Amino acid sequence: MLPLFVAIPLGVGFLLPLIEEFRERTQFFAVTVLLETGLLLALSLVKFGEESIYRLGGWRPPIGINYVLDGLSSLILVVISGIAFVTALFAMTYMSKYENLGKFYGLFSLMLAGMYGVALTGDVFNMYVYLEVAAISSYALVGFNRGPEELEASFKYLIMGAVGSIFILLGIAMLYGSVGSLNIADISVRVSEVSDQSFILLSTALFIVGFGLKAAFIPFHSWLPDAHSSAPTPISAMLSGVLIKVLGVYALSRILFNGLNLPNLTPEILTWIGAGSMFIGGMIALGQKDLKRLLAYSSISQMGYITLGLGMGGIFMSQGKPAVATLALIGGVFHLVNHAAYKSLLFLFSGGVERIFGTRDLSQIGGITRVSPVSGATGTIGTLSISGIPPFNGFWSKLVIVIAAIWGGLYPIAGIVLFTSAITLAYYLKVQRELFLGEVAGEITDKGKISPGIYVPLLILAVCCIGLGLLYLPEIRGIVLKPAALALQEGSEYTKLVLGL
Amino acid sequence: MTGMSPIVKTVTRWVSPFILAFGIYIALTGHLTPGGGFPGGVIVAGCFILITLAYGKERVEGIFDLKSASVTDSLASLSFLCMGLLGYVFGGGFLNNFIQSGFPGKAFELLSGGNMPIINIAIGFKVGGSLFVVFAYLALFRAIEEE
Amino acid sequence: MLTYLLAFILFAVGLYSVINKRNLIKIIMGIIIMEHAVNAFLILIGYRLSGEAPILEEGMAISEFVNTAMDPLPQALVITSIVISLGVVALMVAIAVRLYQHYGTFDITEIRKLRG
Amino acid sequence: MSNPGIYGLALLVIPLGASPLVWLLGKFSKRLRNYLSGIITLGIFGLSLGFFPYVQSGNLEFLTREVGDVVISFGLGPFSLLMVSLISLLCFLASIFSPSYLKRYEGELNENKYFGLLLGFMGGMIGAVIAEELFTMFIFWELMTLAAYFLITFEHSTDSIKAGNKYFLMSEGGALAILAGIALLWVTSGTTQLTELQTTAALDPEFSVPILSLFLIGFGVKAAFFPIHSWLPDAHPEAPSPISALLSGIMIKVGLFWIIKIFWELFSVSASWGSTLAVIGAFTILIGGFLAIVQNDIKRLIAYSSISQVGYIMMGVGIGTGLGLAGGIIHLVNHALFKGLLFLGAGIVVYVTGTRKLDDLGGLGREMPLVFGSVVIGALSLAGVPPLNGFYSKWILYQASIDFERGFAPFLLVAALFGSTLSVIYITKFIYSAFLGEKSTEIERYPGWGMKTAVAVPAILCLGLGAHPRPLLQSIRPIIGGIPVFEGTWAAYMAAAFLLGAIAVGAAIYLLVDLKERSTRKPAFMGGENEETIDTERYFPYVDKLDFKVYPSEIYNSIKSSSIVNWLFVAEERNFIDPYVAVSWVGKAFTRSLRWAHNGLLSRYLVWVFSGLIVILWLLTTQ
Repeated sequence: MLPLFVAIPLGVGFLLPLIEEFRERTQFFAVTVLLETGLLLALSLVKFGEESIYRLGGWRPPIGINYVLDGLSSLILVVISGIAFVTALFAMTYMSKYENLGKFYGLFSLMLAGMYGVALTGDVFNMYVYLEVAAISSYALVGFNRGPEELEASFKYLIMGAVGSIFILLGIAMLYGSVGSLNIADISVRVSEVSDQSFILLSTALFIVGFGLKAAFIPFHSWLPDAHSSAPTPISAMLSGVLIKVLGVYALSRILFNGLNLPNLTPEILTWIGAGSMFIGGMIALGQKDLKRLLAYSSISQMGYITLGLGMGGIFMSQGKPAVATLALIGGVFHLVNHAAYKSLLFLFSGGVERIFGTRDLSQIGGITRVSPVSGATGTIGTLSISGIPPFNGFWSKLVIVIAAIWGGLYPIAGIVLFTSAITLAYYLKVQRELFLGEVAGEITDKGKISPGIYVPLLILAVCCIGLGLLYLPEIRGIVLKPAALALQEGSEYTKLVLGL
Repeated sequence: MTGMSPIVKTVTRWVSPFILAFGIYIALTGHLTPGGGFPGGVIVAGCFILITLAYGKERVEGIFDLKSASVTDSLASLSFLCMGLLGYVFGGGFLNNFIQSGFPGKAFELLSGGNMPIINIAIGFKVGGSLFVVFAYLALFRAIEEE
Repeated sequence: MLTYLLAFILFAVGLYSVINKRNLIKIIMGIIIMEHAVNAFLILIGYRLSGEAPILEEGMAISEFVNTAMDPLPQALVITSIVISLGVVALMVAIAVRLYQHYGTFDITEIRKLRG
Repeated sequence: MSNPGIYGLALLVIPLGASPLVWLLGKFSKRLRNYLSGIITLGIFGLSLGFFPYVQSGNLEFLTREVGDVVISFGLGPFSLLMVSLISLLCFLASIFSPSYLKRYEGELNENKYFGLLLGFMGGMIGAVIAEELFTMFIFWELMTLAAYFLITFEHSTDSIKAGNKYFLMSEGGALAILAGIALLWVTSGTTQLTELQTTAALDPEFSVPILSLFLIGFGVKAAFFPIHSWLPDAHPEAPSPISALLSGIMIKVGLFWIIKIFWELFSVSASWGSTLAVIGAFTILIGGFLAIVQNDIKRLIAYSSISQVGYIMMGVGIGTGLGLAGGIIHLVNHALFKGLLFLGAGIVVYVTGTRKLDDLGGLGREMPLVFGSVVIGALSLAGVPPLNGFYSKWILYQASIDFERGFAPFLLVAALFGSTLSVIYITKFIYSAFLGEKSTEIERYPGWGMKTAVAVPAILCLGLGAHPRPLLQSIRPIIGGIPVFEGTWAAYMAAAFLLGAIAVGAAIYLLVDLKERSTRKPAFMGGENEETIDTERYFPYVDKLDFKVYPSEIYNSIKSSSIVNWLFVAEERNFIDPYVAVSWVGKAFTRSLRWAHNGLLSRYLVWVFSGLIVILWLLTTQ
């Protein structure tokens, strides 16, 4: 079953441009992609919680490529499919005025295929290939509108992304040179037997920078605000919602936790990078006037939370505190899921705002709650979630991270997390002040365009934002989040699963 | 773009069939010797690019225009995917060699790779098509600028 | 070791070009050089002194092949990475041409609408 | 009621459940919505009164659920029950006050949302008070903060949004401090349940200072003592008046409630903590009082007065003896009553005239005698005039500070006494300029019965609890463990009788000796400053347009310009003592420099990437 996750979007991705060569059928493309993502969502939900391994081409793992489904990757699959489904639903109405939709949806599907591949594969080089598939599609999608700003953003994203990919490839080369294997599970077995650790450390650094570029950690973040604010809105939602997580944090933690067994100081570096991204991203977001740019900087900040949670988990693992480590990892994974939900919500919401007012400049618009109560309400839910106000979901994951930090004795980290939470609230209150409350400002271009096609996805995600808080409950947490955290924590289990030792 | 000097044209006319044949050969014997779909496809695309450069793009458009190139591109990738899925259906796994399940195949025989030659051909078409598409699009930019 | 150094120097040249050059095309070339440096490095990893190409020839025993041939895996990786870099470079050039149409320049320091 | 615990949960569930119901119901019938919210709040009040007999002997726990490591626990103690009844009483007053008050907005705003949020706010506050587990408390605490934010910004005006944002941000900063404190407490003590904390777990001495200071700051932001008070004078005036009454009347008390609960009920903290609190309280009394004097906005004046009164409560709590706690808690109850009353009164003034500026007001007393009488009772109670309830609690506080055996105890006493004087000064300003003197603004509309009831009820309670404080003393007995011993004598009934007698005699003289005929009505004349000495040109350039104007502000301007306290006013007006402004200034500067660094230059970004790589490499290899 597992290759279907890659095969279906790959097939759709090649089919749609082919059909477009003969006939432009906008609605057909949209419906196809919607069906595709719906099918994948159903598939990932069916597969959820299963632990299995798939040998591609029938070759045994250390030699052949294998796909692994464990707690973490099944969670990631659900996140990708869920966000993709909602985004496709949104794009059906939102993108209908654009041209070349066959290519758009084709690239969208290819990006999906790449992400699924990264999430599933158990082979470092294969991960690189899928990563590039997703990344190249996203480069093209960012510049899809072909305006000067879009192209500029796309070019900068492309150059920085290419540099990141080169680093990753170099890291893979060094890893292969010293370990002699590309299979993540096999690497974890062999890595401790290598006498000269210097190449492994070098490749670790390269991985952190390379995947960090994709994940937009500070100081590798500078492409993100340009790219995410210039892309078409559904793509922004996909990029911020899942792409940076899957290509960046997920891939990095997969290699570092399961493959390299966290070489020395790696978790500390991750933690401090996370803390820095969190704080600095938040501070820059405070000064933004463009709604989407603000959201993009806030993504950097929120990615910091996720990285911080995972890094802290690594620190506690190396200190021999498994219970706290599990909690910290749960916090990171939980925040990943939550951030996917509310950041896509907010990006889709910004698309709605752009539809209503014709601009995203916060200083020119206002009073959306009166113009469109539904988008106002969903947007408010999104902002409250991301600011970490209970009972919305963002609060719970931040709570877990804070408790883990304090429990493990990392008080400065806990302080930074809490302070950043206040900063987050500050810039979203700015959005509230400028956009939600207050008098209606700005020219309302076409209010009628806030059709069900726009606000139904917003409503779905808003419901998710409230409902995902339930993951905090221990029973549900034990089913959904804990396997994901343990997949990272118990590297030997992963090895056992893949190599069948 | 009316093409280049007669020398180039003549050489191209002599050489291009051989290049094409060589590309096809590389793609077909990919499972036996170094090479395979990708180099083969590159060589095939190189042949068409050579013709375009030498004669101008009007000459090539009769054989292999932008549209048919991108159609080839998509169809080839789809057929690659189909091979994978057929392996899934008949061979028990994605990309499994369902035609010839024994391992290893008989060395130095053309019809010994099971589905490998078919996949190589698909890749060859894919690479050839997409490389030509890339070239043609960039040439298109150039044409727009010159106007 | 000298060959590793060669790859490293190549990488540094690409790096210099990417960071220091203003022209979009030169930046793209820098990226290409860096990619090739990495590819060369990958090839060198599989290199074995006085080894043979990893092709099984008629009459060659499997054990002999294993003992003399170089590691073919990096070569397979390199060909894949070349394909990928081909795609990336094609996209880069296309976007650079488009950018030129919009801005009328290849100077990256003048293409700075997005900031802050 | 064999098992009253089940009914206890109703205190929380009914308002929270009714909140969306009322919101939706309002779409069909406004009248039904108003009645329903009135009935629900009144019902909760009645229910809470019914619980008093059950908590006299001890705490009443009615729900504890443990789901893995998540514990949810609710219970009622004597103190929390007192808070619940206060909350529900004030919410009841607000909900009968609001329907006519909202007419001010003439259907421009979503009234259904208002009522829904009101009940949600109430539910949040009740939840935050009756929670017996700190994380549970935190959730409801945040619900309260959130509902209050939407209520403060209800008018959607620029000022209200700004004030609301300031309030929300500061509260959230406080809430994060609380969260850190709770997490630290949980990690060090292993539990967050109040009952367990009370009985078994002692505070880890190593962490007691951080935990307690986090709690003090966190709850202190809500309680609004100096110097983290700055949201209050902005938020209170901008909120709709019934909401101001709720904010000042009880929301800040919820903060105080938790300070009292954590510092005295859970951990009997050392004397130095008490002294710190007492000194903070004393400073808050003085600063709040001084700042209240100079205000020109009715609601802002009352808001600063709230800060000052919070100082009294803090002082009493900080003294920490039985007497001090009793004084603090009784003052808490009293302040809820009279401050609710004053804000509702101010709301009526705003409703009637459409302005909040004291300069523009005057002579409303004759138009609305009932309201005037009620507000005067509230004002006198605030000023601590016997036999009203405010005097009673202040009296106990004076006693407590006399008994306090610390070097700085005289300072506390002086601060409390002086603060009382200040409160007379500022509240006279309010009464005088709004209700006395000549009428200077047109009356747009007259208050309805709901508004009148809402101010009359607390006025009666102020009078009643001042003259007959026994029920209140009874109810706080289990909190502090016995009725406090007075050293000085204050017999409430006797005093009330004497004072009322004196008033009667005075009235008789006034009527019999025919002073009424001989008395002349003079222009405003206050604080010993004559009409002639007033620099009218300076303060009231438009004075000649009105042939007669109230000049009550003159004395206050003199106070304002006196050099001793001048720096305080300047500092407050220029936001020098506002931590919010300081933090946001630093943040803005930092943000600006970061934005400047992102100048769109690709090579600069790439340099960051490579330097990042080098730093990471260095970190990884040097260990």
